[in-house]
Amino acid sequence: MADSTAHADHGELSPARSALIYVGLLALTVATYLFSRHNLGTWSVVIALVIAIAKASLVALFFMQLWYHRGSVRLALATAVLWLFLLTFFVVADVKSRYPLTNPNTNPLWEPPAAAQGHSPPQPSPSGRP
Amino acid sequence: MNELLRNVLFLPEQASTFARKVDSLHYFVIITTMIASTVVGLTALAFFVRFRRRSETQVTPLLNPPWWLEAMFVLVPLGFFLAWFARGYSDFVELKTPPKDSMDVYVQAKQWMWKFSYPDGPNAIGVLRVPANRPVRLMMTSRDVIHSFFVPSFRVKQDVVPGRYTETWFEAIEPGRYQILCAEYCGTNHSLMRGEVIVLRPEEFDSWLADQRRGRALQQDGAPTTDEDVASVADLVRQGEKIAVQQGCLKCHSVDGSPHIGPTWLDLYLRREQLEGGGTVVADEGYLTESMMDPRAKIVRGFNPVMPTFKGKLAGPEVAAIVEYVKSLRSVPVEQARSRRPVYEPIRRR
Amino acid sequence: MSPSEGVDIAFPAHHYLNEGTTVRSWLLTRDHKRIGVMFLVAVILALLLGGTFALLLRFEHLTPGPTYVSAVTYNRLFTLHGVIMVWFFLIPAIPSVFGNFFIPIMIGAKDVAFPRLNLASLYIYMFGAALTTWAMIHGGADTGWTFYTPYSTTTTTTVAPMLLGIFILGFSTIVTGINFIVTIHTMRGPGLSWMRLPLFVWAIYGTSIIQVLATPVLGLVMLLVGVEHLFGFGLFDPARGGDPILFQHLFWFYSHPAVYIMILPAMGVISETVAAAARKNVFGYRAVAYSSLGIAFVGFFTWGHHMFVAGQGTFDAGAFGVLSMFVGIFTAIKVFTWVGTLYRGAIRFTTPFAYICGFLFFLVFGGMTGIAVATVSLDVHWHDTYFVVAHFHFIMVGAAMMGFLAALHYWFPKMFGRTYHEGWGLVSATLIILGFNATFIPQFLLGNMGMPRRYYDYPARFQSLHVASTAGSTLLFFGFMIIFIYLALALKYGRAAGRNPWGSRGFEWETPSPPPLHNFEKLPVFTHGPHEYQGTAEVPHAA
Amino acid sequence: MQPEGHVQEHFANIDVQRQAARLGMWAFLGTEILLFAGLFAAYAEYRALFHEAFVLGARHLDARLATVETAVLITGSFAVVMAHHYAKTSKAGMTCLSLVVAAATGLAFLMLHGIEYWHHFEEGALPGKYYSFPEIQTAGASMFFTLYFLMTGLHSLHVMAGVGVLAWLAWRASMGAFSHGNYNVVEMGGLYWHLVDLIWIFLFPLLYLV
Repeated sequence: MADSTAHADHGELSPARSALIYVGLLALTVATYLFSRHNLGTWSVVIALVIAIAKASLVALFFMQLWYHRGSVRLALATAVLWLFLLTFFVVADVKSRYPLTNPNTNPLWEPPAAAQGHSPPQPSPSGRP
Repeated sequence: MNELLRNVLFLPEQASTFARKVDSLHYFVIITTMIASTVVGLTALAFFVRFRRRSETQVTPLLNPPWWLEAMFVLVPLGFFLAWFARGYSDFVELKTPPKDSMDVYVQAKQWMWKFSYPDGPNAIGVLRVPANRPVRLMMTSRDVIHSFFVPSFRVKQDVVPGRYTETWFEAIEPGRYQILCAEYCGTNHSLMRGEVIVLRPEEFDSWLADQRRGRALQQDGAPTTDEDVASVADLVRQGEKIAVQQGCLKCHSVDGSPHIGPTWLDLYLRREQLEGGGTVVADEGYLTESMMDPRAKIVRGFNPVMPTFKGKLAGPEVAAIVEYVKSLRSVPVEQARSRRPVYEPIRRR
Repeated sequence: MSPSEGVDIAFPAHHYLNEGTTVRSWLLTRDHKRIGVMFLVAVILALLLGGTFALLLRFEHLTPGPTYVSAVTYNRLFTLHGVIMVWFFLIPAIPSVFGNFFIPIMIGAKDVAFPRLNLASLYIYMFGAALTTWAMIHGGADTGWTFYTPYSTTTTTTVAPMLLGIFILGFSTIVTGINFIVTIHTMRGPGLSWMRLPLFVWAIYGTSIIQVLATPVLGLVMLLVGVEHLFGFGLFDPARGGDPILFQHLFWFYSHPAVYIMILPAMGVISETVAAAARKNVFGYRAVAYSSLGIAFVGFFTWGHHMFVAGQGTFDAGAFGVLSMFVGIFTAIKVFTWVGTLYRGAIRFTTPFAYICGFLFFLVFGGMTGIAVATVSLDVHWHDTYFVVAHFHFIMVGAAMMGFLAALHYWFPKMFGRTYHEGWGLVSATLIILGFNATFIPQFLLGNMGMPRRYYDYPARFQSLHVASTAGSTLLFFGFMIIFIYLALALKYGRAAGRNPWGSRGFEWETPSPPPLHNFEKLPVFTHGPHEYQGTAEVPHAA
Repeated sequence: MQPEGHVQEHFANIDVQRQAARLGMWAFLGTEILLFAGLFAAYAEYRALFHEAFVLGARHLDARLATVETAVLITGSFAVVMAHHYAKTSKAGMTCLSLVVAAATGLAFLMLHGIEYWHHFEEGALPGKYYSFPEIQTAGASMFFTLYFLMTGLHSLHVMAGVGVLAWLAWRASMGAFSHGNYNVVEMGGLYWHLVDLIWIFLFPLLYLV
C-alpha cells in the first residue's frame, strides 16, 4: 500500500499532449472499425481487444491523469480490473469444464415453462402425498 | 471403530461405495477440528488462570513471536488443509466420472416429486429400483426450478438444473430402502418432495425388470400423479414407436434403411450427417430432439426442408420415447440388458 | 476490570451528546459519533426483528408436521430472517457503528473524510430498510435470502420490492466503505504510520476494501433478477438458453466476500479487546495487520465452494477448493496471535473477556468446519443441510455476534460515559455462550443425519435434535434480553466511567468519555504504537 | 464553496483534501467497473456457449453508427480534459464552453443510441420473450439481444447521469465558481465522464465488431 498522501502533482497534462492523445484515440477507433470489416476468425477478437485496451489505457493514464498520480489511486483501478478478469475467467472456465449436457443449447428438449409460469405455489396439498 | 464413529456423529448407514470413502475422510477432518478447538479453548483458559492480573500496576513484557513460530503456525494448518483437499478432490473427480458399464436411469424432477424412467424399462414415480453392487448412472433434468437429488445413505447429492442434464452415479452395496430428499429450495412443498431408492439383489432386480417389461405388473409404485398420464406400456421404445406412428413420422422416415422423403431412421443414431449449408453434425439425442422441435435449423444435405415442427405438439417424455425408438433401430441386433450410450469419456481427458 | 467504586469521577460538562439536543441536530448531524450511535439503534432493532423470526422458525420445528405456521409463511419467515440478519444487522453492525465512531478517534482525525456522505449512508440504509419492511408486510419473498433463479424469477410472491430494498442498501455499504478507505489513507494524525495503526483500523480497512469491491456485483445481480422477474429478459431463463448457474456465480462472487465483511470487523474488535484485557501488546502486530488484508483479497477467489454440487465443472471445483484452503490460514494466524497475546499478560476476567473466550472457541470450531465443508468430497453430503446452517451460524452468531457484544461492552463507557453492571454482564455472557452451544451443536448432528435446509416439514427421525436446538434458542434469546435491559439501565444510572476505565493503551482512550464534538481538546501526536504496556502501567482514572 | 478553494475544517490542507476527493472518486469508479464486470462475465459465458448467434448478432448491428458514437464520446472526453485545463488556469468562459460541448456530445450519443434502439424495436430484435426477429433464429439469438440491451441500456443510464453532472458543472462554471484555487470538482466530474467513455470503449468492439 504505497503511501500517497499529500504530495504535489508532479507534471501536468498540457493541452498539446491531450490533443495528441485525442487524435490517437480517434485513429484507433477508425482502425478497429476497419479491422472488423474483414473476418479474421479468432484473430478478430484478439485485435479488437488489443486496440480497446490500448485506447482504454490512453484514456486512463492521461485523460484521467493516472500518469501523474502514484500509489493508491492506481491500485484502486488495478484491483477493480483484476476482479473483473477473475470473475470472467472462472465463469468461462466453469462453462468449459462442465458436464457437456449441463450447458444450454445442447438440449432443446426443454419447452418454454408456460406451465411453470402459471404455477401458484400455495397449492393446498401436493398431489397424492399426505 | 467405523461403526462407533458413525454413531457418535449421527451419520446415516453407509450404503454405497462412495459413502465409506467419504466417511473415512470425514472422521479425520472432524476429529482434527474438535482437537484443535478444544486445544485453543483450553490454552486460553490456562493462560488466563496462569497470568491473571494480580495488581493494578502490574507490568507486562513486550513480546513478539519469532518468525519461525509464526511460519510454523501458518504452514501446519495449511498442510492439513491441503492434505484434506487432495484426498477430497480425488474422491470428487471419481464421483463426477461414472464408470463405463453403469446402468442408465433418467430422472425427472418436477415441483415436488421425482419421476424415474429406465431406458428400456418402466417408468416409476417416487421409487427408484436399482440392483445392488452395480454402478447406476442418473441423467437428471428438471421441469421447472432447480431441485437437488440427495440420498443421505449414499452421501450423494447433485443439483437438478431445469432444461439441462446433470449426471451423478452411485453403487449401492447392500439391499434395503433408502430415502431420497430434495436439498435445493424449490418452493412451497420443497420439504415434501421425497422419494425412495429400493436396492434389490441383482437377480431380484432382473426378474422385476423382466416383469415390468412384459407389462404384467401394472400397478404403479408410489402415488400416481394426477396431472400427467403415466405411460402404461412398459417399454419406452415400444411407446416411442406407437407415438411415431400416431404422429405420422413414419410417412416420411423409413425404418428399414430404404430412401424416403426424410433421412432413414435405421442406424441414424450417432451417425455423422452432412448438413445443407456445409459442416457436419453427429445425430445424438441433442440433434434428434432439436430437429423435432426446430426442423429447419440443420437440414441434412440432399433433403428439402418440408418437415413440420412438433414444438408444443410433443411433450418431453414423448420426445424422449421417440428418441429411444430411433436409438433402438440398429442393423446390429439389440442386446437387451446393457445400454451402451451415450459414450462417456472421462472429463479429465478432454 | 470493574471500575473502583469509591472514587466519584466527574462527568465531562461538554461532549458530543449534549452539543445540541434538538431532534433536528441529531437528524442533520455530520458528526461521525452521532451517526454511529444512530446506526447502533437501527442495527439493534434489526437484530431484535431478525431474532424473533429465528425464534418463530425454531418453534415451528418442534414437531415434524405443521406446528402453528403454514408452509408458505414458514418459507417467508426464513427468507426474512436471512435478509434482515445478513443485510440489516451483520453487514452494517460493526463497521457502521463502531467503525464510524472510533476510526476518526483512533487515527487522530476530527471526522471522517466525507461527513455529508456519511449521513447520506445512514439515510440510504433507512430508505432500504423501509422498502424491505414494506415488502415484508406485503407478503415478502419466499425465495430464501439467496434468490436462486429460476425460482426467484417465477414465484408469484413480491420479490421485486425486496430486491430493490437490498439494491438500495448496497449503496449504504459502498458509501461507508469509500468513506473509511479515504479517511484511513489521507487523514492519519502526525506520526501515525501504517505500522502504528490500531488493529481495529486495519480490520475495518480490509472490510472497506471488500465492501467497495464486492457490493456492486450484488447491486447488478439484484437488478438482473428484478428485471427478469418483471419483464422476462431471459438472462437466467433456461428456456431461452439462459444459465441459472451463472446467477449463482454472480451472487456468490458478492456473498462470499460478504461473509468476510461480517467477520473481519469482529476480528479487529477482538484484537483490541484481547490486548486491553490482558494489558499486553498484541503478539505479532504485523502478522495480524497483513492477515486482515490477506482475508480481504483472497476472500474474493473462493466463491465457487458454494456451488460444488450445483453442476459446476470439475476444474472450477478443484480451483475453488484449493483457494478456499488458503483463506483459512489467515484466520489461523489471528487465532495464534490472540492466544499468544494472553501469554505472560495480566488478564482480568471482565464481560468483554468472556466474549473473547466464546469468540475464540466458536471461530476456531466454526472456521475449521468451514474448511471441512470446503473439502470438495465432504461438501457433496453436507451441502444445503443443517451442517452448513450450523457452520455459518457458528461464524456469524458465534464469532461476529460475540465480537459485536465484546465491542458494545468494551466501548460502552467511552461512547456514553457510563459503566454497565459487571455482574449482569457475566451472567448474560454465560447464558449466551451456553444457549448458543445448545442451539447449534445439535444442528451439526442434524446435518450429518442428512436433514436438508429450509425444510418446513421433516422426516420424524430428526425431531429429537430439533427439540434440543429449540430449547437452546430460547436460552440464547433470554441472554440477549438481559443484555439490552442492563445496558439501557446503565445509560441512565451507570456510574461515570472516566477517561480510561479499563486502563487500556488503545488510542481511543486518550480522549475523555464521552468525547467532545471534535474528538480531542488538542490534536494528538503519535509517538508509539497502540497497546504498548511495558514500563509503568497507567493507573486508571488519571483525569 | 467560496471561490478560493474552501478547506473543510477536518482536512489538514488543500492538497490532502484534493487527494482525498480523488481517492474517493477512484474507489467509486472501481465500483462502476465491477458493476459492469458482472455483465462482461455474462457476455463472456454466453459468447462461449452461443458463438454462432453472437457473431450473427454482431454482424446485424450497425457498426458504422457505433463508430460514430465512439468518436462522439471520445470528443466529449477531450472536451472535459480541456475544461479541466481551463478551470485550472481560471478561464471561466472557456471552462463553461467546453463543459457545454462535452454535455452536448453526451446528448448526441444518446440520440444516436436512441435511433439504434428504435431500429431494433421495429424489427423485433428485442430481449427475452419479446424476441421475434426472423433473420437470426439460431439458439441463443435472443440472448445476444438481451445482453445488448442490458449492457448498452445500463451504459446509457450512466451517460445520462454524466450529462447531468456536466450540465451542473457548466452552470457552476458560468457563475464563475471555478478558478485556480478551486478546480477540484471539475476534475471529479471529468473522471466520471472518462469512465463512462472507458466502458463504452470496451462495449463497442465486444458488441458491434467481433
